[in-house]
Amino acid sequence: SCGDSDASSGTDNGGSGDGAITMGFAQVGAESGWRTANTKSIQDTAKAEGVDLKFTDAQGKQENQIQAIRSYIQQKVDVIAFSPVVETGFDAVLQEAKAANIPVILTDRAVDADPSLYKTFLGSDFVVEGEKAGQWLVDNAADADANGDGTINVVQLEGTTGAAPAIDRAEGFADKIAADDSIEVTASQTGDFTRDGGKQVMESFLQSDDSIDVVFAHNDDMGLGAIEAIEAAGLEPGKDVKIITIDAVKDGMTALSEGKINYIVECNPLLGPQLMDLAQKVLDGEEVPARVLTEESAFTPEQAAEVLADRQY
Amino acid sequence: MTETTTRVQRVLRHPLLWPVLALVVLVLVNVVARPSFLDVRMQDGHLYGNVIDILRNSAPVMLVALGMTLVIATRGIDLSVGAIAAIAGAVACTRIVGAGDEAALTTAVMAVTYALVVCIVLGAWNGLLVSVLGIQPIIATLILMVAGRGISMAVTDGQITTVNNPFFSDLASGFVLTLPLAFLIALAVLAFTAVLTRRTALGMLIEAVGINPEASRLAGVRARTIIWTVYAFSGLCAGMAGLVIAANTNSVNANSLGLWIELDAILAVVIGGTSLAGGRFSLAGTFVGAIFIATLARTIPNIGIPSEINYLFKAIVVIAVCLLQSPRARAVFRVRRTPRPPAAGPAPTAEPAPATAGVRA
Amino acid sequence: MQTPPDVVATPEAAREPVIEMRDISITFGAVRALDGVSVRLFPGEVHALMGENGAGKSTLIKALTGVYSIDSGVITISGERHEFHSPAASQEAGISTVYQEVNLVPNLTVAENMLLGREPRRLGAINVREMNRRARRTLLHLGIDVDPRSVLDEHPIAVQQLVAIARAVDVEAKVLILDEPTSSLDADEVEKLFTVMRRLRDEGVAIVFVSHFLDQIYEIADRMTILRNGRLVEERLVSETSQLELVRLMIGRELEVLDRLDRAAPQTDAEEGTPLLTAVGLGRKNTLEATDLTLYEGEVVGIAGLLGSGRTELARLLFGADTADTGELTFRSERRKLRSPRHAIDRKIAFSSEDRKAEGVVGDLTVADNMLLALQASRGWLRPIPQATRTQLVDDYIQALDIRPADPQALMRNLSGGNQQKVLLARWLITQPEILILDEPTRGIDIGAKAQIQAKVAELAAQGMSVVFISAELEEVLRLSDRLVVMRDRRKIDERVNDDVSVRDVLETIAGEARAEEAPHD
Amino acid sequence: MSTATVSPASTWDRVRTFTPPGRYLPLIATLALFIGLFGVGGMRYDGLSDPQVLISLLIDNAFLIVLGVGMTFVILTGGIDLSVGSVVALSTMIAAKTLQMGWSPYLSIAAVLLTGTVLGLLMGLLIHYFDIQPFIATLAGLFLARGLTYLISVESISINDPTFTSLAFKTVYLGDYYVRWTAIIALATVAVAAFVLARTRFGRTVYAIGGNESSAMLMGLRVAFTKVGVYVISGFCAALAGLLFALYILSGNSLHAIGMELDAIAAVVIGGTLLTGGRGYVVGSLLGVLVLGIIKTLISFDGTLSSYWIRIITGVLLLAFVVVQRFATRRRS
Ligand SMILES: Nc1ncnc2c1ncn2[C@@H]1O[C@H](COP(=O)(O)OP(=O)(O)OP(=O)(O)O)[C@@H](O)[C@H]1O
Ligand SMILES: Nc1ncnc2c1ncn2[C@@H]1O[C@H](COP(=O)(O)OP(=O)(O)OP(=O)(O)O)[C@@H](O)[C@H]1O
Ligand SMILES: [Mg+2]
Ligand SMILES: [Mg+2]
Repeated sequence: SCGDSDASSGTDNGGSGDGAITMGFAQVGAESGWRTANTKSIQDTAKAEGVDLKFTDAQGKQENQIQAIRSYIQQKVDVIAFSPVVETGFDAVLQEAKAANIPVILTDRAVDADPSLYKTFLGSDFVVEGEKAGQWLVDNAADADANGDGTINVVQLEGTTGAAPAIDRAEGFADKIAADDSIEVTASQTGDFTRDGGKQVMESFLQSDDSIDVVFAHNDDMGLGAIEAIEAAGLEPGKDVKIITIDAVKDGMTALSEGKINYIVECNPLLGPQLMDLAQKVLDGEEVPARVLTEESAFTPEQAAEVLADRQY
Repeated sequence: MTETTTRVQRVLRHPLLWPVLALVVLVLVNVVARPSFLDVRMQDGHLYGNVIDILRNSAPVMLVALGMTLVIATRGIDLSVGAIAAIAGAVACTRIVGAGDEAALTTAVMAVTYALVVCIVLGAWNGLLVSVLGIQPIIATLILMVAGRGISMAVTDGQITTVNNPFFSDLASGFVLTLPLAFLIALAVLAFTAVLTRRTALGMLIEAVGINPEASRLAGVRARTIIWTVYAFSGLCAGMAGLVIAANTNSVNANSLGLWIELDAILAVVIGGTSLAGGRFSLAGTFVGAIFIATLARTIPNIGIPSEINYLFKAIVVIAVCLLQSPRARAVFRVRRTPRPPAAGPAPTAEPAPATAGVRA
Repeated sequence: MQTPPDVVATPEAAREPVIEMRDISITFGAVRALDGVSVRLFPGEVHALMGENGAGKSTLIKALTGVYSIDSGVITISGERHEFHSPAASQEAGISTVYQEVNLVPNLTVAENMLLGREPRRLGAINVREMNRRARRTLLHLGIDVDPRSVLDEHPIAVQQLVAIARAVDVEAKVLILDEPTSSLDADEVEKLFTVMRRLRDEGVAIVFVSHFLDQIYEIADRMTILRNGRLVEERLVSETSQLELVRLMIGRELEVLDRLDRAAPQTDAEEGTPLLTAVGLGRKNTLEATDLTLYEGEVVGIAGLLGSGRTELARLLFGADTADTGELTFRSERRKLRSPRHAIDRKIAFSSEDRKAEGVVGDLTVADNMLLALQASRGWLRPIPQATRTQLVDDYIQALDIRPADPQALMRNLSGGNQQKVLLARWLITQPEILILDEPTRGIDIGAKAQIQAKVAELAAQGMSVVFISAELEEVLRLSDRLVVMRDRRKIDERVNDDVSVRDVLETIAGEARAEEAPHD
Repeated sequence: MSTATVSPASTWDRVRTFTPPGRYLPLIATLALFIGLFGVGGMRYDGLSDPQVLISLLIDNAFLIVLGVGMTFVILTGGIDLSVGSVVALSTMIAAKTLQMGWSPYLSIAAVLLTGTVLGLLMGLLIHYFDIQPFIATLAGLFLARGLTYLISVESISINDPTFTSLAFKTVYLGDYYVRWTAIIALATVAVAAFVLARTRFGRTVYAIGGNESSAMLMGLRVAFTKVGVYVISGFCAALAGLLFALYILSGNSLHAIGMELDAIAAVVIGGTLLTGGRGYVVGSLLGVLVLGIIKTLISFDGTLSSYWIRIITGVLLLAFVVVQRFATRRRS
């Protein structure tokens, strides 16, 4: 549905020529299992393909990321890649990179800057992820009404307030469920993307409302926390309360295959191969699309059981 | 001056009055928003309800805050508790996962013991930096705050490690005598600490060191040993908190476990009436403070405050509680024409003893 | 007893007082610190506030200068009703005050401390050069030899006290208040201070002076107001009151201890006794040159010397408060290095510091805890003192030293200066030391209590304790000690058995030594 | 003790026997260590010895330097200000939002500075007049400022105003090297603060309060004014730092600057200022910021460390620095 690409990818580059590519990669941080898998994928692929990777962990701070990018420029790397901490505010440093003739590739998250400042953006679309989740709920509305009172009461476990995935996933989800009047988000609260947060918020929701039909969690971890809370309340997750999450990390997939989660929208962290490939293309002067979507799907319990064995993360 | 008036006066002057009052008000707010808030019922052989959740969820902050109370009493501060908690969780979980029989009781016991020993060592390390090398507590513990997260990530290799051990899980979710085990653990540590400090002379010596280190040294108090012990104890408490948090979700996320718990703990300590300037401390106050923090956390989803207003709400509550607690503020707000209370003169003098110590030592 | 001031007919009654305080009352919780006290201050007069420890002198002063707000009463200044709400306000109105505890900031230089808040400025910026020059001039004027650029906490408490005085007298003030300024000064310094006070008095300044040295009061004061237990006893002219009468007014009864005082302490021939501690070549860079000293069982060794002569440093080395660079200590027959006070306490040595605020008082603890601190520390935390023993010990010493308020649960910081000193003394007596080192133990102690303490020291020595007694008051040292050590310029210059040594003798020894080394360096 | 003052020594004698006063020792030690760190890094990684790296350090940390300045005032009085990170975020948000609404950039700047200052004032009043511990009052400030940021907008807003962007990119060339205006503003702030602390009554009162607050009060100093004043200054500096940060990243975002207060406090303390108050210099805080910055730079030049090693190494470098600094300054007596 997405990936309306095709803005031409600008000029060529200084290039390295001597074979080994030096890539500077500024990661957001290591805030989740998803992110570590992402980092690992990039580091492993770089090693396998002989790319000299300069890696920095910005620990969630944009200023650290900017400083890291600036140091890559000073070190004259061949290509810079980074997952922006936030969408805005990278114009200045991207301009410096451009002036130094170093191509930039964005991964995972987009930036809100002049598209000519970077070559391409590789990553998933958070809004689409939310939409997929919402669509599934609309499609399965009949089953979802666990207590059969005619309305489907959804509680939402949001990600970190202000974070792009949280905002976009909520937006996509809301868009889709608007189609069905019986579906209503009755409570929504941040669980900070963590299991502990998800559990505590869910506990409270369960105490104050006994007509919850569906939980929509912005990531697997909060969903897993919610499962624990639901079990502690003496209910059966996946049956008494339906659960939809996003990410498809291994623990989530396991729960899904056990029927504790009902639906997971995948958000693939294994960007390494695609990134290295793009980098090579960019350095070779090939055209690359301005927007490269990661290959992602969504899983039901049955599908999860099938793919679980060879999930890498 | 009848018997009753003096008793009322005594209650009014009791240091715990205001924290308790704040807690009561907060609970009332919740009850008004949702009348079923205080309902407790039996379920699966244990109690179930908001109150029970609050007690259980208060355990980690309470544990950390107990250690923090003693550290603060010696004029210190421990920023590394969150990182130590993460290390404890990481060590225990990787041990359990790596053990032969993942679900065995001995596995859980060994893992927990191992993790706690590590935490004591880390706490002692903080104590070493503060008491022997004389590095300022905030910086000494900042080092472990930064590096500790890295260590815990190194232990788990950055992955969220999930464990399947019912005994470990019981640390957070288990019930004993229908009450949450986590809360009982915190209560036990509270009792232990109270006995340790108030039944022996330790509490008084800690306070003396916190109020006037140089005078205490000259009176023969082993300030170094005391400071060292207190940090090690704080490490131990943080470790227990980390285990409870990890057990709560049967997993450890090295990056987020115990993040910012130091602020919550310090807040709990201060709400409980212990001054950050060191000296006199109140464990009972810390207990109330921790319950307060947990209740506050529950209040937000309970009365349905939107995520983007969470902080604003917290700010207002914190300011309100502190104003309630400050005698000066109460005096200002009280509609009486009496001039300033005499205490408005020289504030309790935190003497310049450290400076003197610096020159003389 | 409660004589209203108006009844006291004085020839000056016609004169207008600069400050009049009427029926001032202040309560702290349950303690009535001041109860309807009235005081008048006349220009060009030194007015002494007299009273025992805890009588309310310092509180009265703080009520005047706006540190405490009064519960009831009226303050008039130059005929107008007025109440200050902060020390800053009183200062602006021309009241310059030296409070009882040295209230300066330790981290700034001497010059800054003297001129804080009124630094000379040029183009809006503080003129440091001018500031130092002004400070140096004032110090020189007072005969204080201190580098104005040095940081305050490098100096012993006595020097700090002088700096505080210098700060106060440096301003053009209508009223100068000195709360026990002389408590750790030696005779020389006191004389210099009096010279300045006289000059200011002659210029028409009203001076309030608090001191527990009756001699000083009789030397400098014109009028006095006597307080007892927070109440006004009487206003008197000094010239019309005998010392004995004054003491009776202050204490409210005849003071029999005073007589005992003159019966000098029993002289023991201690040299015969067992040496408890022998120091050979004890010294520390920049603070004390190598010194030999032997302490025998059952004797009082007085250490005499002028301000900064190294007495405190010697005491600190004997106690391990500072570590010695050179020298050896032998306890009975065991040769040991003292690495911390703790070591010394384990060897039954006790040391009461001259700087009670920084090195003695643990303000936020109760009187009881303060008293028991050293004993508890030496027992270790695992062995708390049993409740019964605690109560017993504390009550005994509160009574023996007449500590007021006699409430073991009172907070230490709320005690008057003199009472704090008594608690600290009790702290060490409770440990039952073999060697007791007292550095200015009578600092700020009232005359009755001083006599008590001196008697106590003599008694302890008689029981076999070895006491090192340091005091700025030479008479006191001479009266008590069996043996006398004289120090000058950070070294021992003389040691002799105290057989009727007089103050003159000691001063001559010190001066003679000075003459002897007139020519050489320094 | 009766000897008169020492006769004035000859100039040569004074030069010959010159030893820096003890109180400057921490500063000197910090500087020496910083240079050492930079030197070692320069030998290990090429490109790092480039003076531009040093200048970039100033550019990249301009906002932190300004924060450190404000924090120094507060810490010198024995207080602490936890709110600064949130105030930075709030400032970026106010700037971004007002510009988006079409305000004049100058009005927007004024609004930011005013907000920060007022927040500082409120915290100062709470602390002094209501006797609330600085840690708690400013923690409430932290929540409040962050809360206000969320209230303005949860999503990030970019800044496209031409005045802002031109200010952000304005550079001054010094030969081959360039420096941004933001860095110059930061250095100017340090200079002004150093002057205020050393040479004004306000500044000396700040030290006096840190030395002993009740003494300062009894000495008749303007304790209330000064104590509230330092929080006002800190609030103002946080707002100014927020502006610099907004220029640095040209956006407003509610997730900016989380935990930045710890960086600021760490910088101040590493710079030799005592947390108990009364001792320290703003120049030390500048050095502290540079030390933190050079540690980060060293790590990104290395580039081979994984996420967790980065944290561990940061901790170890910090430790090494603090311990060496401690020993260097302890030697004096
Ligand atoms: N802040 C306070 N809180 C409670 N009690 C106080 C406080 N300040 C003083 N007091 C009490 O008031 C009484 C008078 O104390 P004050 O300091 O005025 O005595 P003083 O005459 O100066 O004695 P000294 O000669 O020992 O200095 C004492 O009993 C003291 O304990
Ligand atoms: N901590 C210190 N650092 C540097 N010099 C010191 C220190 N303490 C004392 N001195 C110096 O050592 C000398 C001896 O001081 P000490 O306090 O022992 O004198 P004292 O004879 O006890 O005089 P006082 O009457 O002031 O108590 C003084 O010149 C003093 O300035
Ligand atoms: Mg007094
Ligand atoms: Mg002395």
